[in-house]
Amino acid sequence: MGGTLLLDIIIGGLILGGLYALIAVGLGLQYGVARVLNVSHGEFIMLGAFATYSLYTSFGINPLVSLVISGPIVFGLGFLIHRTLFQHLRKSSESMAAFEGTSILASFGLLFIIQNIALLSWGSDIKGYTYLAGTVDFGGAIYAQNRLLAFLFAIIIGLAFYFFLARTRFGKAIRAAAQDVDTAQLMGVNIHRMLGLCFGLGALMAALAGCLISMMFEITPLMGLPYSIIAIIAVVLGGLGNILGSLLGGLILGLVGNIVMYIHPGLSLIAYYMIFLLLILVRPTGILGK
Amino acid sequence: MLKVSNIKASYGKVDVLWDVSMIIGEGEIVALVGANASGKTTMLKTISGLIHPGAGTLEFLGKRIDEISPYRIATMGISHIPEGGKPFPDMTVLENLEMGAYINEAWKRKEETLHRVYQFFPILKKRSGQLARTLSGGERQMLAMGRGLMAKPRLFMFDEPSYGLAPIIVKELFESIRLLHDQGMTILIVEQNIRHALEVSSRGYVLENGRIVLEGESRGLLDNDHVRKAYLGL
Amino acid sequence: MRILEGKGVQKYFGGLAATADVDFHINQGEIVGLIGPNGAGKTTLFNLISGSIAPTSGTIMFKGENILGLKPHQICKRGLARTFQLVKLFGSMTVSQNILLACFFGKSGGVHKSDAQRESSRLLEFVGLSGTDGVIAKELTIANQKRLEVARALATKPELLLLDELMAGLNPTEVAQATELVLEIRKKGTTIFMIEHVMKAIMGVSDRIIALHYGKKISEGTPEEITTDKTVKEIYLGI
Amino acid sequence: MSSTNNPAPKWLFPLVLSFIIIILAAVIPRFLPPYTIISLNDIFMYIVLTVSWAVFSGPTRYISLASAAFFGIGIYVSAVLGNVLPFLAAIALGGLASFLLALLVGLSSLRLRGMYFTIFTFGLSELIRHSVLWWEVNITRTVGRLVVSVDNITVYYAMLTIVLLTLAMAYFIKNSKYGLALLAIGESEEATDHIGVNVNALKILAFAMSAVFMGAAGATMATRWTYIDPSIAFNPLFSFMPVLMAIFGGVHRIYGQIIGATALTLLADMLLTKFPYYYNLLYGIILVAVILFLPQGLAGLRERMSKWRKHVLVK
Amino acid sequence: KDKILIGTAISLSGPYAPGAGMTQIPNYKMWVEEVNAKGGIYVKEYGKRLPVELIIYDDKSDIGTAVKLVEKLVLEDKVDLLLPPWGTAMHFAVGPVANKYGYPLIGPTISSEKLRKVAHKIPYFFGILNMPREQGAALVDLLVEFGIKKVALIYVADAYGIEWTAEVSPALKAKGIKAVIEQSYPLGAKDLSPLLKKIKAANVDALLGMSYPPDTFLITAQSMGLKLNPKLFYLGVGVAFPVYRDKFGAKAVEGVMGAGAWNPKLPYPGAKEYYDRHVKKWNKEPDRWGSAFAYASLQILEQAIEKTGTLDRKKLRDVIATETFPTVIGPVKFEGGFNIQAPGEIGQWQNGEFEVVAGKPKRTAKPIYPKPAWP
Ligand SMILES: Nc1ncnc2c1ncn2[C@@H]1O[C@H](COP(=O)(O)OP(=O)(O)OP(=O)(O)O)[C@@H](O)[C@H]1O
Ligand SMILES: Nc1ncnc2c1ncn2[C@@H]1O[C@H](COP(=O)(O)OP(=O)(O)OP(=O)(O)O)[C@@H](O)[C@H]1O
Ligand SMILES: [Mg+2]
Ligand SMILES: [Mg+2]
Repeated sequence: MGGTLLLDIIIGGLILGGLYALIAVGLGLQYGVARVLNVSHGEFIMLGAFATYSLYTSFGINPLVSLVISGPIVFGLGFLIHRTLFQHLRKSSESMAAFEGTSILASFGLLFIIQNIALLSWGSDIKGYTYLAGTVDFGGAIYAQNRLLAFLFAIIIGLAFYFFLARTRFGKAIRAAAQDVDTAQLMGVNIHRMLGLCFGLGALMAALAGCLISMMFEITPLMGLPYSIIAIIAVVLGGLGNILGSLLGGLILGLVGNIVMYIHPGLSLIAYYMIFLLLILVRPTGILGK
Repeated sequence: MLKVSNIKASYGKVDVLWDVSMIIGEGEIVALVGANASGKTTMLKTISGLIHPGAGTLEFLGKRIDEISPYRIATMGISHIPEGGKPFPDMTVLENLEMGAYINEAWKRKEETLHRVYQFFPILKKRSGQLARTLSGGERQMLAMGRGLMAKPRLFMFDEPSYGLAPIIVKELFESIRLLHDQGMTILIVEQNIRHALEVSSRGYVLENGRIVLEGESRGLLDNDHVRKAYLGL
Repeated sequence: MRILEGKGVQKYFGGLAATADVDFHINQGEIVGLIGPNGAGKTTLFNLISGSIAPTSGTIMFKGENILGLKPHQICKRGLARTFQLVKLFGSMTVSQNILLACFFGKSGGVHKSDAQRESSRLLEFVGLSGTDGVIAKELTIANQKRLEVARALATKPELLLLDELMAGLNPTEVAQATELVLEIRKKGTTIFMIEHVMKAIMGVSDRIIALHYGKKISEGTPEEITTDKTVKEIYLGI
Repeated sequence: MSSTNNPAPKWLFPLVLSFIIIILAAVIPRFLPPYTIISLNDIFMYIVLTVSWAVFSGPTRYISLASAAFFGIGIYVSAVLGNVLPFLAAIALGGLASFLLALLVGLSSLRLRGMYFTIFTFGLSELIRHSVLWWEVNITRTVGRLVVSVDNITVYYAMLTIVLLTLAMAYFIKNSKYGLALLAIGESEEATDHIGVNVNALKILAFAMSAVFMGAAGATMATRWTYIDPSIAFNPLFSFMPVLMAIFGGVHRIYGQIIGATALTLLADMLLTKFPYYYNLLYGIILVAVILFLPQGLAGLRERMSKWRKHVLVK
Repeated sequence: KDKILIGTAISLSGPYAPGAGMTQIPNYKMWVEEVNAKGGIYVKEYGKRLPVELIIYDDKSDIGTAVKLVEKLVLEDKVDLLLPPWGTAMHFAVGPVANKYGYPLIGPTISSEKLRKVAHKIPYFFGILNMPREQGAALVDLLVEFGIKKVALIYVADAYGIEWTAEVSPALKAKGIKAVIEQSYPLGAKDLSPLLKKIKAANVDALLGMSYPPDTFLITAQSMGLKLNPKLFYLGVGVAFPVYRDKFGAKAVEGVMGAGAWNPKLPYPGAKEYYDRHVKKWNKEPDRWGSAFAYASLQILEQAIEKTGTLDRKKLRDVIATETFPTVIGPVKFEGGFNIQAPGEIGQWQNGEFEVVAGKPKRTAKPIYPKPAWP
């Protein structure tokens, strides 16, 4: 019993970690590449969740299908925000360090703006619906379908991005742009388009995560910030600028959370932060960082 | 091929270049020399679009390039090897080289070019999996050269390529520049190693305090009294 | 008298021996050159001496004391300063602030502000940067940044100065000036250990030259001996 | 964001400072309407947090998100000991506790740089918050405490004193050789080490110093809140706000930090009451707008103005 | 005097906003509208009806801000009356402040024994909601009624969870009911399945969860997934929200029990009307606990003004402290600052309505036991 239950817990943790990983990979693109520590990442998740909720409850559109509508919109929004706001900040900042500072401030601004607009349009109430809440049974170990789906999405997207960045021409260009903007331009890279793309893709993945989250949890316009924090922790844990690291970071967070939840629920957050801090101390540049 | 007319450039409030004009013909090697801080690097940056000129025009292959983005200038066939090489520090040597071939035409033939670059700089092949940030000073410089070659450019601009290289490599370097020239490449070279630069080039410009003070056949410049005194320490 | 002496100094990066079992020494008042092909391990050796990186094994004695394992600031306080091949200035600070700091914290330490200011102008003039006091350091050209690094290192009042490719990127006239500067520094009583690829300069000023290759010492001797050494000629000078 | 080009005249800061002292001390609070005093207390609190934060994080560029921990420890000291100790002793103890905690945080995070340091400090404050909560849930079995309250005028004088001490500390550190060395650490830690600065010791000490007044302010302000629990005392907002306020006002100038803290506190006050439903929207728009047009923060405005004036005069 | 100025600093943003937006703000606004539609509240001392004007500030879910804004309402805006903020912590902070300035405050969203202990120090504060002691007793009574012997007790690591557990746990022991699992879990957990799996393995008769809305939703969803089907399934705050039923579907939540209970079937004057007005005005149902209590607190305030014929806050307080007030939650009478007419009440979803099943005299339906298995 104990052994299989533990295995069950571990798998459950990995599945939750998948959701975190999905969120983290999105932020990893925005921070690791575009250098915007986007604290409003969670607000894009919230937008994705509410878009799915509204389309489902008002028009009966299947939550997964609704991504076809909400996905491109959120992507466009992200791209546009980068093009207008962050690109401008990048140009007017004296150094990369200065840009990181100003972009944090700006993304806090975005957080407030998006959250307020959502509050005005949806009210502060808790909302929710149920979709794919059914379970899958693996010889006694039971997992919710929507969580499994999130896990699958995370792994597929995370790995796809990893290979995209590691192997393809555009992926390398994105990484080059992340390291040295001027020199990347000398290679013929249209960096502003690249960075905008990354930011937009990050937002898109947030929307995707939001869609999945809306199936599992209740949603409110204020739900975003905790997800942003999870994402930032996962990205840092994995190693900045390393997409595979973000993926791994997310999985670890989920796994650790579940194991301590099993061993001693009361201590779970303490153990969770303790393990995170220790990991960072052991690997001061993240698990996969250089 | 490249026509620089009456360029003025500045960093913020500080003016660095005044009224600079240069011409580089197809297939030429032109040297741009001058003292420290005279504005040579600034000139190259202006040509490759990293700095927008405050006045004057730039024409490349008959097209105006003074108002377009650096990446489009690169795509038109100008390869600028920046001062210090500026490799992408967190990419491997091989990835850096591949980045050099980013533009479409170069990408298609990158395997073949890569082979040639490795022949040129065998050490790069040895280090191909190493992160660029851990290279020694000279290795960086070679990587930057190799990366520039990968682009198969029409115009090659070197900013102090011999910087920090061992004498034997410097020698080989200038030989390879000559080789590139023989293969029809157009080259603009900025060097502190003035003797080498003027020996390898056909024409030269001397920049002082942001102004061209001398220009002409390289051979002639080497014999010029001012040049000998101010730059060759003779 | 030996001011610096290294025995069996080794540093591995993974499997790569950046310096392998190098023995060397520097005498008080000498100028010693360090040459070798790119990637030979010269900068690595400097990093080991100045405490930037931890060695795999070996000992380094400075003024009779093993400084291996000490932190860079401790080594600096004992009178050993260096410049960097890839300059590491305080880029957003002014030229004079760069030097002031070194005055305040270097070997002499606790220098009074007005004295430090005077010292800073003196050093700037000494390295040929007078008049740049208020300039932001990163706006200097690379060559001038290197001079500033020299001035900054001197401000810590070192007995031994490590110079990593000071002459790179200088034209022959400037090389001559820099050579002059090195000799001046020695005249003021500072011993010098310098890495250089500019042959004319290093042959001109060095009392002794050490040549490295693949992390090993392959040759050592007076400039004349080195220029005639067969291996050095073959792998380094290319003549 | 350099602090050095176009520096304010040397005498400006002390002048402004003494001016503030005189005005505030002279206009004895009893001449002010009571709510103004309450408002001032809040502004003081954020000035202490912001200026303290910037003492370390400004020059070194190590962005710390541990302010909430230092502030919260102060709060807890005052909540736990407030009814056994005199007010002043609680404040002093709050500062001391904060100092010790910061020493620990500093020591443990020496190896970390950049974002890793930032998130580490954030994680550490969260760890402290959850540990205190766990303690309360499982050991004392009571979450939340009522705090002995102190009248607003006393709080005002205490906060005023803390603000002045904070400013004095910030000013002296900034203008000492250690301030310069901190700036150098932000540029290149390696080079700073090589010119004889004991980088680690300096970092830890500056970090701990910066925490002292945060703790003292926490101990003071707790008395105004009447009730605290771990999520109130260690609210991450107190880590974020100083960063935002400093960037908003201008990280590298003390007067910029003061302006940032004051402006954002007043702005929040105004928006919360005048536009309660659009508060966040307007606040966010203003943050974005300011950073777009003044990437150096409000302090950049002064430079812009003087540049602009020169420009106009030349024409 | 031409109007009664009432102020409140409440969470329009931040983590408390969902609660405030569900339970208090709609009722505040609706009540003001209703009062003003009548021409206002009749105040004898002015000999006329005075319309009510409500000032709402956003406390950002931040204690410091809340305290400050309340003082602003008192000192700057010089409001006649204050309305309470949302949530336990906020009540703890704002209660003493209101008391200091002599403003009566009737708090509808605090349920805490600790408050009872300090109530004598803050005579201007009144707690109207059910308190843990009575609630716990009612819950345990139910367990006894069904003959339950073995339960799992889990609670959120926060003031609410602690206080409820502190009441329920000894009460269980006293009745010989064994809590085989008694365990706290952190606020904001995203996966409680490890804990729930343990509970499933322990094979208990009842799951008692002293939970907050996010975990209430999470525990429900995960229990369904894990087919954790104890005979009695009780959770804390959030079960009484209509969205709880709507998210999972009326069929799924059939038989789930939750803290507090109110529904329009209760035989109190105005209860049904209140429910209908709320649905009509906001296009959503009031929640089945705090909403009605919040509305009742406003009714009390109104009646107190009419009774005393004054806006004198001292007099108002004294009347509130002594009289009995008929409201939508039944007659309310405060003793020692707490509503003694709100005994323990537990609700259960039955056919889409949250029926009152404990607090026997108030029962609106017979409890369903055992709870049907999840669909
Ligand atoms: N980013 C910058 N901001 C401000 N001034 C700069 C900047 N870069 C260079 N300068 C200034 O512009 C002038 C010309 O510099 P440039 O780098 O073009 O000279 P250079 O001829 O390439 O010198 P070197 O041979 O030392 O490389 C110098 O005075 C330098 O200080
Ligand atoms: N951190 C590191 N990790 C891995 N390899 C390294 C690291 N640092 C240096 N190396 C390698 O060690 C060798 C010696 O490097 P070093 O910088 O000492 O060379 P150098 O003699 O100074 O060369 P140059 O004249 O080109 O500056 C090089 O091959 C370099 O790639
Ligand atoms: Mg240059
Ligand atoms: Mg080197």
